[in-house]
Amino acid sequence: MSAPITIEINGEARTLRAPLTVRELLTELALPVERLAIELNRGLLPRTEFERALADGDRLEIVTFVGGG
Amino acid sequence: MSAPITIEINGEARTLRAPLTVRELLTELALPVERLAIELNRGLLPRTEFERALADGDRLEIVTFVGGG
Amino acid sequence: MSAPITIEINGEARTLRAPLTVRELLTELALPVERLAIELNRGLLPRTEFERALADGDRLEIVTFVGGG
Amino acid sequence: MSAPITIEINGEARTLRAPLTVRELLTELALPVERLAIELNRGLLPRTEFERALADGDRLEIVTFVGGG
Amino acid sequence: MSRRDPSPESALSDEPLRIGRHEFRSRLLLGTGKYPSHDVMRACHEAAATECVTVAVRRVDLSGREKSLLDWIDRGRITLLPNTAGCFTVEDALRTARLGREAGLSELVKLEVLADPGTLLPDPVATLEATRQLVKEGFVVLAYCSDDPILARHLEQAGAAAVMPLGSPIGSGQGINNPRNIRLIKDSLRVPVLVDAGVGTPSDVTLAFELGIDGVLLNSAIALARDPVRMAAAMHHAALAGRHGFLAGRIAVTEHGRASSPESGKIAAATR
Amino acid sequence: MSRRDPSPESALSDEPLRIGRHEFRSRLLLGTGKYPSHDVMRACHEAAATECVTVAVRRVDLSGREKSLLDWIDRGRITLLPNTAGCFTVEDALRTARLGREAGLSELVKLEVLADPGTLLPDPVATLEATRQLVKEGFVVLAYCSDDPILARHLEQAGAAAVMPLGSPIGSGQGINNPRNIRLIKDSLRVPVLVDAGVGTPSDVTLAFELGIDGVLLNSAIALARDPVRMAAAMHHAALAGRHGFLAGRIAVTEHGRASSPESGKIAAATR
Amino acid sequence: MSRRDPSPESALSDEPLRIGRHEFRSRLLLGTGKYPSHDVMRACHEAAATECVTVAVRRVDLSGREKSLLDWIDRGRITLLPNTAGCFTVEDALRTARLGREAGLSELVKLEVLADPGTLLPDPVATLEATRQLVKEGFVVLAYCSDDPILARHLEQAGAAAVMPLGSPIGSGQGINNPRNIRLIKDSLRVPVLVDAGVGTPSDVTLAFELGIDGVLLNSAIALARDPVRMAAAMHHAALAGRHGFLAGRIAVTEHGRASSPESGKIAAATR
Amino acid sequence: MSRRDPSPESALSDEPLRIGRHEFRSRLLLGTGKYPSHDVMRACHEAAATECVTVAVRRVDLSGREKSLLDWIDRGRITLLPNTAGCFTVEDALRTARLGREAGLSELVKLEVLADPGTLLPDPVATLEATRQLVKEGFVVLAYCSDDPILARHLEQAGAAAVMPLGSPIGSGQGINNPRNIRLIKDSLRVPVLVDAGVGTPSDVTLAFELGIDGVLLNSAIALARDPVRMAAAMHHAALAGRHGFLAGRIAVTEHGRASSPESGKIAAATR
Repeated sequence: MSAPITIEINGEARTLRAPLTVRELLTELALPVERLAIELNRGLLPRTEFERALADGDRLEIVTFVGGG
Repeated sequence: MSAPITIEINGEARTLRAPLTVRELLTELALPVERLAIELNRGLLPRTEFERALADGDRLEIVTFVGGG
Repeated sequence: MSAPITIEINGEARTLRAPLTVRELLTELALPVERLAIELNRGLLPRTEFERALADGDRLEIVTFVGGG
Repeated sequence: MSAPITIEINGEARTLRAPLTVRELLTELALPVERLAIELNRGLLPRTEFERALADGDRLEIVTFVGGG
Repeated sequence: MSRRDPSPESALSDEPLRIGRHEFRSRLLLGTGKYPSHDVMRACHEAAATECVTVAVRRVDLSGREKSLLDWIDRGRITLLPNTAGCFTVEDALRTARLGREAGLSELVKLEVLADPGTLLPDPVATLEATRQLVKEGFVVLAYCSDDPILARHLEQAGAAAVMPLGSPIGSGQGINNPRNIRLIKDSLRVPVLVDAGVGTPSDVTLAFELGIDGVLLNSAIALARDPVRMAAAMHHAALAGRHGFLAGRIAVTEHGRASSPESGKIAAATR
Repeated sequence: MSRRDPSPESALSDEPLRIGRHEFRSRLLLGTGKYPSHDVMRACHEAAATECVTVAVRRVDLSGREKSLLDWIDRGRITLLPNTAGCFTVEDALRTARLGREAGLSELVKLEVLADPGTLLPDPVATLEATRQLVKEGFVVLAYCSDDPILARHLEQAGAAAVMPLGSPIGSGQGINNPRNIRLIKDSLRVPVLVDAGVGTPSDVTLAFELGIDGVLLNSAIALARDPVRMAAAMHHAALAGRHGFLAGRIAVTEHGRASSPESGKIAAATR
Repeated sequence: MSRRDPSPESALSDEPLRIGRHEFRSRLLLGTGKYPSHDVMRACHEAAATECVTVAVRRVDLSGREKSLLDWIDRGRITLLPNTAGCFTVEDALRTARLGREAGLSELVKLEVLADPGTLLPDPVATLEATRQLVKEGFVVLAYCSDDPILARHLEQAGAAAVMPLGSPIGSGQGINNPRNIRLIKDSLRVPVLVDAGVGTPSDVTLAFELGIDGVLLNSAIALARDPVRMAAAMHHAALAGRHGFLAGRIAVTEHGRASSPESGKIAAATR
Repeated sequence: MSRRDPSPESALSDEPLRIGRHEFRSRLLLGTGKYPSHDVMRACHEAAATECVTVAVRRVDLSGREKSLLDWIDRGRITLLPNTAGCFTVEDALRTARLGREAGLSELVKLEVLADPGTLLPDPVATLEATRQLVKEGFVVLAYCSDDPILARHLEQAGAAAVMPLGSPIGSGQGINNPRNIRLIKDSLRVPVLVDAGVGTPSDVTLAFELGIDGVLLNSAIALARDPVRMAAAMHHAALAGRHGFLAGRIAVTEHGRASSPESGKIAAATR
């Protein structure tokens, strides 16, 4: 049982239990996997890598589609 | 049996047997009554007066509808 | 010495001593003859008739030039 | 007394006696120094280098001002 | 708004165009002249879904060889609008109008009194006089005129059932040369205002309707197009586009841009 | 032409708009922003019969309370076009495009790299650089740009699948400020040319298509209209009007009038 | 052409503007209303080098306190043109014209018969009737009218010494809303044609003269400008620019560019 | 305002146009190409009162027969502005600019890098690259470009001493096709903005200056006019008209009329 980690999600800092994968995080946040995309530390994180474990200090951008012109 | 008369139809002079009504003239010219209108000596001739007999020197304008904008 | 008369000048009623000519009226009003024109009872009054005496009930329009486009 | 040289001036080949400086060439061509500029082998040739001797195969562009918009 | 979405059809509900006792669902009036053939004309009338077409009054062909134009017009769907095209005097316009009524059994007339064969521009004085007379005689007068807003008022006061200002000279294809005048006319009249003459393109028709006017009459823009039937269909859509664009209320014009996408929720900007 | 008249439908035959591997029968692309409600948006998409709509990429709402925009878009009929709206640097545009592809599983992207929040005008240099990079990464790039004809060529050479010159600034409703440039762009490019931004009215759309361009993308003109659904239907007709007006070949413009009715066969003129 | 170059002066030779028995070297006619002060008005008249100004006819101030406008007008250089501004009936226009002649000892009159205070647009019917009457009475009538080309002809036939079509409504600053009509009027009349009303900017004046017309009358564009005297000077130059631009014969408009510099004699192109 | 009226001269006070270390009282720059003769050219330069003219750089005539253009240019009053007209690559533009500086002993250069001989439109990418290089080499660069407002900013940031957006294609005479863009450019730049290319008439020049820009460069509109010297004089007045019209502050545009004459003091209206 490791120490909690602090990561930044969409600009907000959050402290979370570890270990935790991206997919687990999405489940926790009740976000649907299929309509969103994720950037991890400024780089695109493909869906194929959602099993990856989050590390302390990681910065995530989780985006989806909204109305626009 | 009276003498022939000369009348002008749409600018052309024509000599015709008399007596002759407007309706008879139209029949002679094989013109359909329903889609045309007639001016006799510059005045409109209503359909109701088509039985009128033509007189020597009468000037007729017989018109119908053609394409226009 | 006759009775005073009431005339309308540019829409205002005025009571004046009689007899009084148009030219005398202009002098009384201190109006320059040369730059104005007068209508008496809706008709133009030429300068040549300024000696005419005013009558009770006369309606005068005295106009001049003002700025306009 | 060296052999003649062939150089290209404004796209035309010319055979000239050598040695010959740029300034001498301009004199020979009766061209006024002040209102023109010269490119030697695609590089600008400053007035200060007009004493330079021409070599066989040199390519010169001699330009001036003409009407333009 | 409920979750039951309006269909495009209900979105396009509109009242009919009323002229005299006539009602037209289509606000596009067409001509019958200058088509490559009567067949093409009929196809254009169909493609444009028009319900009213103008016809000219001319001497009948005494040889009897000519087929009648009317055989190519479905009188069940389409109302004939006799015109006085080509008249340059009040008297000729009156005579032509009377003949048209007698031949067509209709009191409708598109009144044209032109000034000269060169410009083909309407004569405001003669048009006003002829309108007064024809109204006296019981005609329903659609008066073709310039885009002078005050002249249009005089024509309405003279009893015209509709006023038809030109967009530009007949057949010129210049479009609407003075949209402000057309709007002024529409805003100060009670009778229907139809733009007649000068239209060249579908966008001319759309623009005309966006000004608020009630109908458009055109002929050459379709009849002389490279593909008349396709152009007729285009004009049909142009009329609907402009009419409903007007009814829907356009956005305001601004000098500078306004974002269409939200300013918030952007990902953290890259440090430049 | 045979006596069997073509129906309006056959009169309106047209090839689809092709962008990358996509084909669209409707040449009108809409946005998804600024509507009064998602319901109205969906009704507008239907009324306009659009087959492609742009969507913005933004941070997800972590509260999970927001309903997803996509629930109001029929993915069966409508293709999503992720855009990079609101990006002011090449890097942010690239990141946003990549996120959009990942979220949408589509390689389509409407590339916007704007110069500043004030004018919202596209940056020609940054747009060209970002186009080159995104094309390298396999994107099908629809490049939003100014109406500079030579810039448009550079974008085509850089591999853009479509070039989208503005009619006027985003959301300004000014319409097509320089029709000659739009025509120049269309005439010198092989890839589709779509007018994006600035459209305010149906007649703007009709005019744009009459210039020969392949499509129009608009958002505010419908979303912010007084009656958005009616305006959407009007825009649908405007696109058909302009497209087929272009294909049908307009009449020439003449300085003076040309009669629509025959000069011959008039009744004898009254002696004046 | 000799080596003695023509000076700008000789380049600007022109015939005077002739109206009735009057000749004006300046083709710019100004008003006298709405200036910040009489001093500014006089300075504007000087700066514009005008030789004819319109004045309104109004009831004299019986208090005698008002100073006379005429003290600020150099009658030696400037001809007064009484107008019937503000008249809405033929009779009021006739009365005002007669009063103006009596007061000004001039037979010149700028005839305005307006339809209503809202639009301030000229009434074509009343204007024509008043023109006929005033001409009978020996007036030299400058008739203010709409830009209906046929109405302008009627006014000429009625004896107007000059016809003055509006560019746009009085004081609106809209400029020349229908240049084609103005040109049509000029091309079909023999009497001088002056554009009156609606001018807002120097370029409006320049454009008006480029259409070939003989003069421009304006008031608000100068009197209400932020710097009236500078604007008056600008209008003076604008009139010369347009008039001589017209006389000099403009280049044709082409769809594509034409080089201004020689194609030949270029240095050898770098191998790209 | 005092009773001493300002003279037109003082009304026309203005600061000079400053480009690099140069100051010009005239804001009209002319070309030297396509005139009927060198004499006419000189007369036009005089009539327009220009203080700066562009010249092209071309191979000298080896026959020595040609007379030098410069003999017809008064170098005392007129500054030469060498241009890179006819260059289609960055390298050719750089070579031409360097040759021009060497021949003219001036650091001024009007930079043109065109995309192709067909459109003669400027290449935004190549122009930006060439500007950066020439600025490095100490040139004072007047950059000819499209009317893309953001491109204009890039050119300023690259060190251009003046930015010269086109009104329309070179020699086309189309005028100012997108006035809004020209105004946007002027409003967002600190360096002088000159409209170059496309001008056809004096009113085009007047309109350009009314947008606030600092100068206009033209050639064909004068050189190819029917009477070039008169047109040159007209253009001189057009520039003053537009410049001072801008400085004087135009009246606002209103949809409806505003009376120029007083509403009060009218004579009693006739009973209608």
